[in-house]
Amino acid sequence: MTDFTYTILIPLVPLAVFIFVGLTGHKMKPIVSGLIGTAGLAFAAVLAYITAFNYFWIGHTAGTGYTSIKAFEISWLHLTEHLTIKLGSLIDPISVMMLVVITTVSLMVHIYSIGYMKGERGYHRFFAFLSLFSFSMLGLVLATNIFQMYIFWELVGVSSFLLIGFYYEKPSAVAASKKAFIVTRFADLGFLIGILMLSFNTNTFDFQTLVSPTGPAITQAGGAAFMGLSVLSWSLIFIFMGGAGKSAMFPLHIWLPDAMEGPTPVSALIHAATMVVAGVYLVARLFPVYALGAPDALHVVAWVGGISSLFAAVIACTQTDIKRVLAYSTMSQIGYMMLALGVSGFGGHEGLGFMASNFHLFTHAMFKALLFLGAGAVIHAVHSNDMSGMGNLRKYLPVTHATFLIACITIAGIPPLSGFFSKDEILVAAFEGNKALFFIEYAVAGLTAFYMFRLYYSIFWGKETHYHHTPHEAPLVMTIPLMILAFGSIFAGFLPFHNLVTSDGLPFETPTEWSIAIPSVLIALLGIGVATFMYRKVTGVPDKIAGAFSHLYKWSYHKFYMDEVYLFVTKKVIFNLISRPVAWFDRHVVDGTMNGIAGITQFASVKIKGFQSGRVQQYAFVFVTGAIALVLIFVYLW
Amino acid sequence: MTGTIPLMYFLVISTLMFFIGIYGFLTRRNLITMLMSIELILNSVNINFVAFNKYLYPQHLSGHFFSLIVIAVAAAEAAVAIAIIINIYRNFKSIDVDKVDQMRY
Amino acid sequence: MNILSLFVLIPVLTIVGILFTKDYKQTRVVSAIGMGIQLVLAGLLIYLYLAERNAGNTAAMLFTYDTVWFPTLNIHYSVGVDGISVAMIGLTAIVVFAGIFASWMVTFLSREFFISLILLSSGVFGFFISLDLFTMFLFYEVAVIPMYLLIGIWGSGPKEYSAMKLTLMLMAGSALILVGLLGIYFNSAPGGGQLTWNIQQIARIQIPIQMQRFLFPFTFIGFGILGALFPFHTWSPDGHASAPTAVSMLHAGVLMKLGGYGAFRVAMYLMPEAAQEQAWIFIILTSISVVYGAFGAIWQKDLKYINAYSSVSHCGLVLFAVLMMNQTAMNGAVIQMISHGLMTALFFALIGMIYGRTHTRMINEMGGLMKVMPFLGVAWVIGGLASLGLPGLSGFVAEMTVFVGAFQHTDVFHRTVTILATSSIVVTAVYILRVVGALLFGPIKDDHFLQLDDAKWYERFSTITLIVSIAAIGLAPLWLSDMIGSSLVPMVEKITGMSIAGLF
Amino acid sequence: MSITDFLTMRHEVLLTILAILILIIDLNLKKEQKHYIIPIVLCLFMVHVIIGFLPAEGGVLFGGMYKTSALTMMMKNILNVGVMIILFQSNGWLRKPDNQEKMSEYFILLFSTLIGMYFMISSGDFLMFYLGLELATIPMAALAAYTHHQSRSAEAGIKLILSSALSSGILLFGLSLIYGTTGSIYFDKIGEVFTNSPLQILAFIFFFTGMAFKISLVPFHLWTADVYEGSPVNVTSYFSVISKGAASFIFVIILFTVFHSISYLWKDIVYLIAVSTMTVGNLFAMRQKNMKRFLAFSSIAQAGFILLGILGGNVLGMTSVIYFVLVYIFSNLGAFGVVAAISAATGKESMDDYDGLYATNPKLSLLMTLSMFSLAGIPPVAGFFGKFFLFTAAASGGYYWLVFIAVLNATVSLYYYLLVVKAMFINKNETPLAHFKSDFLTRVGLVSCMLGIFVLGFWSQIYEIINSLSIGITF
Repeated sequence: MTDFTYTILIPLVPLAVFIFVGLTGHKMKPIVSGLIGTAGLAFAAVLAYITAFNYFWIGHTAGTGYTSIKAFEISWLHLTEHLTIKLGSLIDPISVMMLVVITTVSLMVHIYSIGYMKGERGYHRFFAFLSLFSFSMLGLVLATNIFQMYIFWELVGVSSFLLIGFYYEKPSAVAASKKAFIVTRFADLGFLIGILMLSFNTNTFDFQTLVSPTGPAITQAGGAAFMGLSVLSWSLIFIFMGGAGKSAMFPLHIWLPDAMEGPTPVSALIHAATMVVAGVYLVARLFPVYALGAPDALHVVAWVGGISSLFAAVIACTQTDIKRVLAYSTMSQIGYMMLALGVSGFGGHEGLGFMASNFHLFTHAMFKALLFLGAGAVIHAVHSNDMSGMGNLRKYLPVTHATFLIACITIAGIPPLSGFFSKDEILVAAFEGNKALFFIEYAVAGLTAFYMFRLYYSIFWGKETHYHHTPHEAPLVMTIPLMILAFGSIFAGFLPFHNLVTSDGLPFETPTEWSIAIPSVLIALLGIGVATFMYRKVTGVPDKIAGAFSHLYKWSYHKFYMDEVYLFVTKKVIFNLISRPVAWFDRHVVDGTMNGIAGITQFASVKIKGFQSGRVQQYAFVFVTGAIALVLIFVYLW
Repeated sequence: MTGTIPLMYFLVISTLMFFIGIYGFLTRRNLITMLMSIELILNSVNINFVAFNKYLYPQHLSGHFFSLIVIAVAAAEAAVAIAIIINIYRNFKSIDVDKVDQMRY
Repeated sequence: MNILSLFVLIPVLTIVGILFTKDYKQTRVVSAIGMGIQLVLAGLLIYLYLAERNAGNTAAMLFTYDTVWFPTLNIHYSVGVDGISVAMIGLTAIVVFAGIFASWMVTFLSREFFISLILLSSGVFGFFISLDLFTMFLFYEVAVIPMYLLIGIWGSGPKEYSAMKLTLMLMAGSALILVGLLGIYFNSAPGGGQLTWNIQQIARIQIPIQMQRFLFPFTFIGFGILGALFPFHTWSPDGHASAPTAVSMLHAGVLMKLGGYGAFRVAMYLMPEAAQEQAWIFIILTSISVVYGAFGAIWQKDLKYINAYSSVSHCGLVLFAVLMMNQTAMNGAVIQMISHGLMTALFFALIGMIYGRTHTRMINEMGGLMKVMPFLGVAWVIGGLASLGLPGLSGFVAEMTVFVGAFQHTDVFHRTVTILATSSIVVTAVYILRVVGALLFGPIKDDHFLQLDDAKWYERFSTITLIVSIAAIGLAPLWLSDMIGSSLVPMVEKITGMSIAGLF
Repeated sequence: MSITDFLTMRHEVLLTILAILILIIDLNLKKEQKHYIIPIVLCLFMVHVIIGFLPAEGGVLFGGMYKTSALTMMMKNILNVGVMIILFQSNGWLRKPDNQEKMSEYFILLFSTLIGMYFMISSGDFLMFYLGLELATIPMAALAAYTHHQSRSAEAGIKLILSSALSSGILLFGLSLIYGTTGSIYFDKIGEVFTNSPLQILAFIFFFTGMAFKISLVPFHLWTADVYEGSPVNVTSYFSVISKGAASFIFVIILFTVFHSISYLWKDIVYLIAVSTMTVGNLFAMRQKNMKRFLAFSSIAQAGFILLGILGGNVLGMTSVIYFVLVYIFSNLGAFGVVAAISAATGKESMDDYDGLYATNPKLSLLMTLSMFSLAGIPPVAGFFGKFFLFTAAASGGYYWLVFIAVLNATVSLYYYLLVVKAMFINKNETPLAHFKSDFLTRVGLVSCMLGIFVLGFWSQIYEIINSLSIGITF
């Protein structure tokens, strides 16, 4: 067995870069900080590839299953006699797979940003934050125990907060960053409670112990029940709440569209490829517990995923902001992954969904990053997010156009591009798992194809609108990443995932189910066709249709008014109905009482001053009365 | 012959004098009169001492001495008091006790 | 010379030194030197302590020194430290040191200012090293009183009112404490024999239960008032709002910790049975103040009020954890004391610095300060993140330990209040981000902010001292929590009445 | 009389001689030489104080009418020290022109009251006690009316003499009944036979009111404020510390020894009176603006605290009371000393005149602050220890709730003591009192107060000595 201790360097290098650039960045030339950051990430990426290679091929004898290796671990904090928080790195198929994904995309984004962020204030700050994020994300995937995961989970949230709010002088950006942080924080509360319950019942944080089929989680904690569900199910549902928050699952998704306020590379890295799939990773990480210990929790996962994917797809059809369309498509794709996990079983071919989900995670990272970076190139060219203000850009931005098209085809699931394979596996899994969800996914497949090509056409085709300066193709430093990613999204589909990343580590056979694949492809083509018909040339059709389904359109356009609901809850309920009364109560009731006591004392002291009338005879009277009173009390009453 | 008047009588008298004195002290407005009511009180005390001594504890004379001392002290007290009253009269042009209340509350 | 006595001696010497200074420049230098020595000494103490422990010294109290003071009442001057007090001493030294630099520019009656400040700190140090209830109480009051002058003379806003209110409420608290202490003393020898004020000796006997029932509320509430226990916390917002920077730092950072420390070192440790019986009442109160303080903070406009309310919430968490009465939670309580002490000191320091520049503390009048004073801005963000419990900073360690510990109780009541308390982390995030957004981000509201300069060297010094400590605890909490935890074992055993394995 | 007898009652004898000496010297001084009397008296009294400290075991004289012990001698010494300080502090005021020709009267009156207190403290029967009481009271009225051209002074005098006459009348009535029911006026005999028949309860209560008048306990305190305000400052300080102290001493002794048999009864009475005294005293003190009046009410409240020690009813109680009085003498004389110095220099006696005093007279303000803290019972100054031991004594009797009430009252008292501090340090004032330098002797008095305030607390020896002596007298 090869030694993987060096994997701890993969997160530590970006951390070092973050500290270095963060402290000294303002002194160096901007470009230098960019190069340092990129170099650091490149190093991490190389390490990640080495790790993957070692793990999957060198250190592994063919035929046997992949085991999880605890490469490194130190204790960080003792909590109870059983529970100790440890930090370390855990090497197993999914973590290695994630390492590759994160480092690759992150590296691409770093390179891309060198060009994209040129001339921005706080250039070095941007790269420092990117490194911080990479560090947190890598630490998250390498987590050996659920508490380490929670720690880096929080760090990821903060770096996302910092990056969304990068343009901190823009109120909308600040608002978006706050929203993102608070919503995910709320979800993390669930995560934390879940961890508390789980760890209390199993006396361990450690993943290897938790997921082992003979471990305490699966064998013991199932017992005690509350409201019909076992404690284990409850804790897993709570944990999933955290995952849903990070992965923008319905109804905790509202932060994701606003998060697009951040710089586009950030959206590509954090809000498309890596951080938002942390939820999927979390469920995958605990998958055996879900599958064997608490199937009902798994159903929750499945349905949340299914609903989110449909919900997001519908909204995506009507948005006009490029990045928001992509954001909703991200949400919908992650819904796919969740659903795949949700319908999957454990072991062998049962675990098809598990494999499919990770497969899709992988491919999706490629093409969604590509889409975002492409969109970034477009925005970079026309200085606008609004696709209604674009059109006919294909001749100005050839490279971008080409790569973007590839990405669209991929996400639409047209063979032989990677999206087709991963999505096909998911559909198969859904078909075997849950028919209802299966049909939902068919619909989503169609919608996906539709809105992606709606986006594609209205950017690169349609009427030529005049731009205040002629759009120009992005510099090489930006287009090269596009090409690399395009390459990835074309060929990623041919990776033998069913041999590498499976629920129980053992490879199994996945023959392509043409009976399911062909219809899905047809549906996708149908979606593309409709989009072509509606948006390739400028026609009145879209408006007519919009008019026909005016209500649906309006609701979809307003994102089903989710933001308004949240706004009501926070602004009206929390602020006005709780916080304000509390503040008032504190000032006027609690504090009032304290002041009241003082006031009463003062009042009394004024009232009794009459005794000191200055008349000696009254003094004498009081004197005598006092004496008599004492006598009466102590002779008779006492 | 003293046996003919029971102790009770003296006590009643002295108690009456005591409370008359207090009443006078509380009601009279003239400082001199208040002083006189003080004397009443002290004399009631003297009667008590003497009577107790005579009737209950004839073997000692402590009661008698006590009353003598009290008389002496009362004289001294009265002297000082009257001196101050004269001073009051100088300052207030009156010896009405109600006038003497410029310090209060 | 016992090392612990130095902690009281050095401040006194510093005060004497200040008496001979000519102007405010010399004064502040002398104070800085004195408190610097103090800080070094604290570091040395921690080192020596750990060395002793590693050398296998398992005595409950180390560096003890005991001499009889009032023989007839058996009052001793008796000092000694365990892991908890060592940690608190370290905290105090850091905060006082930072406070001296934060008040570098106090020119009006500077000698009097620094004298009172250092007198206060000496009281705090004395409190933490005392093993004798009498001296403990004496130092407690020494620590409380200078507050009046400090707020009344150098404060701002309705300072007379706030100073008087703070002093009187805290004194009312010490009234309760005094009754409790006297009761403990006169029941410290139920089997007959010599009465004693010594905590360790009293801990060995059991105070009659009916007396405990009577005395525990006095003692606990008495200390609780200083620990901002709901509903006796209202001195805190006004007091902090009016106090000068360094005083707010010391008061919220250190003085409020006396409450939590006394609450379990005296009230619960010496009267465990009553604590067991009555805990539920105070658990309710504390969990109220945790959430209540957080919600109260959301609505405030004045930075100092926001921080005061968040202090109410955080200190509420301390008492909450203490009442959970198991080792993990109490460990968390102590860490939370330290972490909150550093955080809130940092906040008050920054508020003072910002106020000194913008001359307003109203968040709705400020904005975009990150652009004009990046150092202070970043420091603020770090403090904020620590306060909302970001991993890698001290707040996270404390909160997680508390929550995990509190979750060890299985009954519905404890579960409910625990989850209630846990929910405060979200509310905290809300008000922290609200402030950060309104204060540092967004466009600049007022043009003359553009001329403002960033932190001076002494301000940076003060700030960095605190930030480094926060990060140090947040990154490597193990030594601290072990140091505290091992000292907690006997106390927890006494309180819970059952012997525990200990973690290590 | 033999030398031992002299040593036994040396305080009384010496002081009497001293008073007569002053009279003679005064007669032989010309008008412009009168002020020589001050140094002479100070030296003589210093000698007297020192002799007072000479060790001597107690004894009994006049067939038990006069008995003294190490404890009572120490009480007298404590009083001596207080008087010494007062004499120092009165220097500045006495040298004023209108006091020129009557300073010796001041000393004579002062000393005669002091003699009265001596006798009162070491009285063995009620006759001696009564004599001492009157001797301690009547000249005091003259002292109160000392500045005879001031109507307030005269008013103070008349109020004092009338009230005290009434109270001593009632006290005497009580004594007569005690005599009637027990057949004796000797303390030890009464102590054996005293029971709680209604008549004796009445007798006791009448006696009690007389004492309560001297210590100015509520509701027998009403004369206090007016008399304190009207009298010259130094006389006021004498009232508030010396005569109150002496009265509390004898009060403790009599309660502990004579009425030991009905302690369960008087403890309840004291409980009642203590609560009312502390509370009412504080409530009145809160609103006062005139410093003397303010201190008058504060001293009433302090008397309430003294009762807590008495409630202990044991050695602890006795010790704590004596110790507290000692501390209280220094703290209160510190405060009065400042008031006296300021009124001697500027004639100002209102709290508002103290605004911004720290700017001009930092030393005085500092002493004032320390005295205020000491009176309020704030560490590290001595007052804290005094109060703490009083509370300890009460708690030793199990009076936890009373202690609680008392400490709350202490908190209220802290409020008005802080008002003075606030006036001096915080309040802004365009025209604060001009800086002045008081004369040497006054400063000696002030400094000694300062020292006492600091030293007494930490120096546990003093407390231990008092304690060791107290064991003798109590049962």
